[in-house]
Amino acid sequence: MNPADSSLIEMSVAGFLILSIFSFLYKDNPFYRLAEHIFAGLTAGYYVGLIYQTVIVQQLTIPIYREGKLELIFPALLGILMFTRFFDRFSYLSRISLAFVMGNTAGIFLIQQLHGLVLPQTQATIINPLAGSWLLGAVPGGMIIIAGVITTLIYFYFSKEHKGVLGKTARVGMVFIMISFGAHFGYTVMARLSLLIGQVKFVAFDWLPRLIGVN
Amino acid sequence: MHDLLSKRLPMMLAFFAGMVIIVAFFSGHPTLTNFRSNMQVWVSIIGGFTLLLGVVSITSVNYRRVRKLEKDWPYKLILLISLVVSGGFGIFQGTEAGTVYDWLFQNMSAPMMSSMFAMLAFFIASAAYRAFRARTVEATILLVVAMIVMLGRVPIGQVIYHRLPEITEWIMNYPNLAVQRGIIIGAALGAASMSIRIILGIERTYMGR
Amino acid sequence: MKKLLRFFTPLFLHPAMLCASAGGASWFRTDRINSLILLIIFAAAVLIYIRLAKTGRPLFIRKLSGLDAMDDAVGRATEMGKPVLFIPGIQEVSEIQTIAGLSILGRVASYTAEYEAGLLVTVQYPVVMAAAQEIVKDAYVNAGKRELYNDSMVQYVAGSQFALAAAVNGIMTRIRPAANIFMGAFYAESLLLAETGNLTGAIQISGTANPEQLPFFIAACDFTLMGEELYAASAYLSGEPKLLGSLKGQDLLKIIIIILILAAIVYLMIDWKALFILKILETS
Amino acid sequence: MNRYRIAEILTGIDRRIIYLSILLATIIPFLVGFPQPIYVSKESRDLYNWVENIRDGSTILLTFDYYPSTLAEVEPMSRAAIKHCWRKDMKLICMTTVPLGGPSITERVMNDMATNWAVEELGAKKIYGVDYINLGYKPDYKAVLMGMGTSFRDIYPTDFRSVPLDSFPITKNVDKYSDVNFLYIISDNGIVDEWVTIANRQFGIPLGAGVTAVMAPKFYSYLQSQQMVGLLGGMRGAAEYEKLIGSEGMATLFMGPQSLVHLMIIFFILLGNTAYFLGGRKV
Repeated sequence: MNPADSSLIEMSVAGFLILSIFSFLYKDNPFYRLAEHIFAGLTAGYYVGLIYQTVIVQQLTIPIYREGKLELIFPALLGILMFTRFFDRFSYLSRISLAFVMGNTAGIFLIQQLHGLVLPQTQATIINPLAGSWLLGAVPGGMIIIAGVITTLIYFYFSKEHKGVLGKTARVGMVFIMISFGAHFGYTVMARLSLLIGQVKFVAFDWLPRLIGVN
Repeated sequence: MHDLLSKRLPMMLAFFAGMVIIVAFFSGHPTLTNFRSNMQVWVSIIGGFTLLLGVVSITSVNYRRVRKLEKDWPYKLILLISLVVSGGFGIFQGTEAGTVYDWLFQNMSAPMMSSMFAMLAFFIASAAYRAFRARTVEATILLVVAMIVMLGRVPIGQVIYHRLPEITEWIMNYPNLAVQRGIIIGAALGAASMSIRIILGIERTYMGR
Repeated sequence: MKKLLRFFTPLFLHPAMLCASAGGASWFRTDRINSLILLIIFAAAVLIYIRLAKTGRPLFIRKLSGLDAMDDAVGRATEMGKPVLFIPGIQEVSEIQTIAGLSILGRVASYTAEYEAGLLVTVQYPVVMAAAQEIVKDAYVNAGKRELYNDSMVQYVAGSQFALAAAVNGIMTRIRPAANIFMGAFYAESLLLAETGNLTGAIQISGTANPEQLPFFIAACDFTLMGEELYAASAYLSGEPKLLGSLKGQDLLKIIIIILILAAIVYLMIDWKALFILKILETS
Repeated sequence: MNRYRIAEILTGIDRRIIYLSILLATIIPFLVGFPQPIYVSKESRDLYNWVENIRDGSTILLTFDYYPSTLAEVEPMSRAAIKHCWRKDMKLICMTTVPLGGPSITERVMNDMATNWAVEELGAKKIYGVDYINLGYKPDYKAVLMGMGTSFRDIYPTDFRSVPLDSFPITKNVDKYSDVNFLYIISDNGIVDEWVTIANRQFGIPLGAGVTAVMAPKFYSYLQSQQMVGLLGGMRGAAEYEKLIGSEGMATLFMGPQSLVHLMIIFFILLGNTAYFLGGRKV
């Protein structure tokens, strides 16, 4: 939202809905439920408008009429076939389109994972363990990376009981994993708080002052 | 016939589509990559219709509730009205900036969606107090690192101890990186094996069987 | 029709032309041969293990500590006379994590049937509800405790993510389950569920493959199955060949990768000019 | 009063008191101001330098891959990125892979920057179709990313306003990844993985990303493997970028409250654990 551009009415609509959502913090109440249902309705409506314009108009009507790409009628039919799942008797027909999409997705996915992740990530781990950052003393960064990757992989290795050397390695992996999850935790907290700050700023410093005429 | 349409044809299509991608990738010949590109247009169009499935089911569920005047029906009615208004303007007036559709989104949907997630900040605060306990060695390491990172990534951390940002950066770039990489490789293998099963028709859970 | 033919021609042409010009640069990208080799090795590993699992060959998978904890939790619930609460995530049944969660539910249900402890399952989608009822019923029938089962053990809590969390929190504070088990796809509500569960003093066991939620579960629950462990647990419990086989195939690849990394590093340390090793893995 | 009693009192604090203290912690720094020295991390600087070294007037693919739920975190990144690119007179091809809100957010941010910021800072409006374009959304992001490798026009026959791409100067000679110089991803979800593994790995286009803090830890792995040239993590990353381009905006302003609420959360974790240990490690 860019408050400078919005009228007071627009801001008030937004502000009222924001407060209605936040009222859930006190407890479940009619305002929250109202906002929740408006939201669900608008979301579904958003999809309707979006799909109509971007798919029906832009991907089907325009190419078919202007460029004569008649073959595009087939994906449209396959798309409509998806709706057979609402009719028990014919629902099996939706599998045809679904399988086509899933096959395509699986093909892309497979290449993505092996070519785009496994190979380059493995390659990037082959580094000189003695080079790299000596920051924080003692152990160079390269060694940390190699040890961390390998022990994590071992932790998620399920074909052997975690005993003996394997168990010790997995234990080290566990420590590494917890460090990383700690970082994740800190980052997630940071993210949620940022969003709150954004909303609070809008309500308390953009909308309310204008509503009561201070600004 | 039923067996052909419900089982064999879908499996053949999944195999065909998956193989097109794989073969085009390893070949790189323009004929194949163009064919692959055309196929993506098809998939994208089908994908559009799939998004509408959810809309159809939400409409029918709520319509039934309103018609039977079930508990809370006024809310469901409001839901349906919001849907029709937003969708109707989107179809007849368009979706670009300046339309009613856009107005509804910018001033109603967007602030509400932002608030849903902003609410989590309060929940995190309350959980921080009640649930995040150093009950095991693992949880202790996690919490200590989390606190270092939380301080290291805001300006005040730098004021408290000037090397905190560097320490945080080190944690992110070495131990964190290593673990994320291990997880990425493991998850990639899992996803790849799933993809192989789908292409070969071993995995058919997505078809609802 | 002509257009349609043009669309499909490459398919029919392709195998013949590939053979005709095998080795020609235009029909095969030699720079991607490393990916092809990886793909072949991996596909072979997965398929062979699935075949082995189908023939009934026992494939070993280590037992995960979270699973033992689940047995203890049910035992404790029996002693306390309080039920066990189970949530198979908040996703549809098409999500793999939900499927994994449901197969773990089968195990939990057979324990609660055996020990005659109470069981309560809350779900967000009708299809998941039907599946969960089926699974729980099966478990009770197999344990010879058909009379203890009823459909209301699985409750359908509709609505949005936060509405579900609010409803489940209500259930938790009212009936105070002895154990809460969260297995499946969880999102932002993980925090709310785990916090309330913690407050009611339940033993909490969780598992999800959504990495951003894992830290919250780890901090607030007694045991957590992290990422792949969730899938491993479901393969272990369901014993389905395709899951077991895939897991073993993935494990084999992990070992190959570890060995490759270590060997390459050692070789590079001996001879720093041997950078061709990195070239072999170069992707384009 | 024994320690169990203290623990009991501490655990009995109502959650609404906690909510209120968090609310105050977000408001107060806005009123009183807060120290904010910003330390610029290497990953942000790398991204900045990479963009800085691209030839002026190049074409950049800029994505708006985020939902309205994370606007506060990522919109400052989009704005900072646009400022940086337009100062170098770059052409921006904008798109989104997010159905719910993506195209509308793109419209709003781009139009606002083109008409308001560009006039103030650069002295002239940026023109739609010449300096920037909004391609909008198309379903099935995997298919979209893959298809765009061969032809943008196959996937996007028109822009978001249903006008054919050929009628715009900006897209006249641009039809695949290799026609653009850089891929600037601003995202709040896992789509970054797809950009990395499809656009970068299979089609060789260099890429940098601004992501929410929730996603950021994962992507450090792509930095070291050089699958990504730089990374902005969350509001903090946005603030760093604002500092680098010398234009302090929303993100920098928000660093004050961010500092104070972090302190609050840490305080609560410590207090909760004190109660836990005083109470004999029982809940």
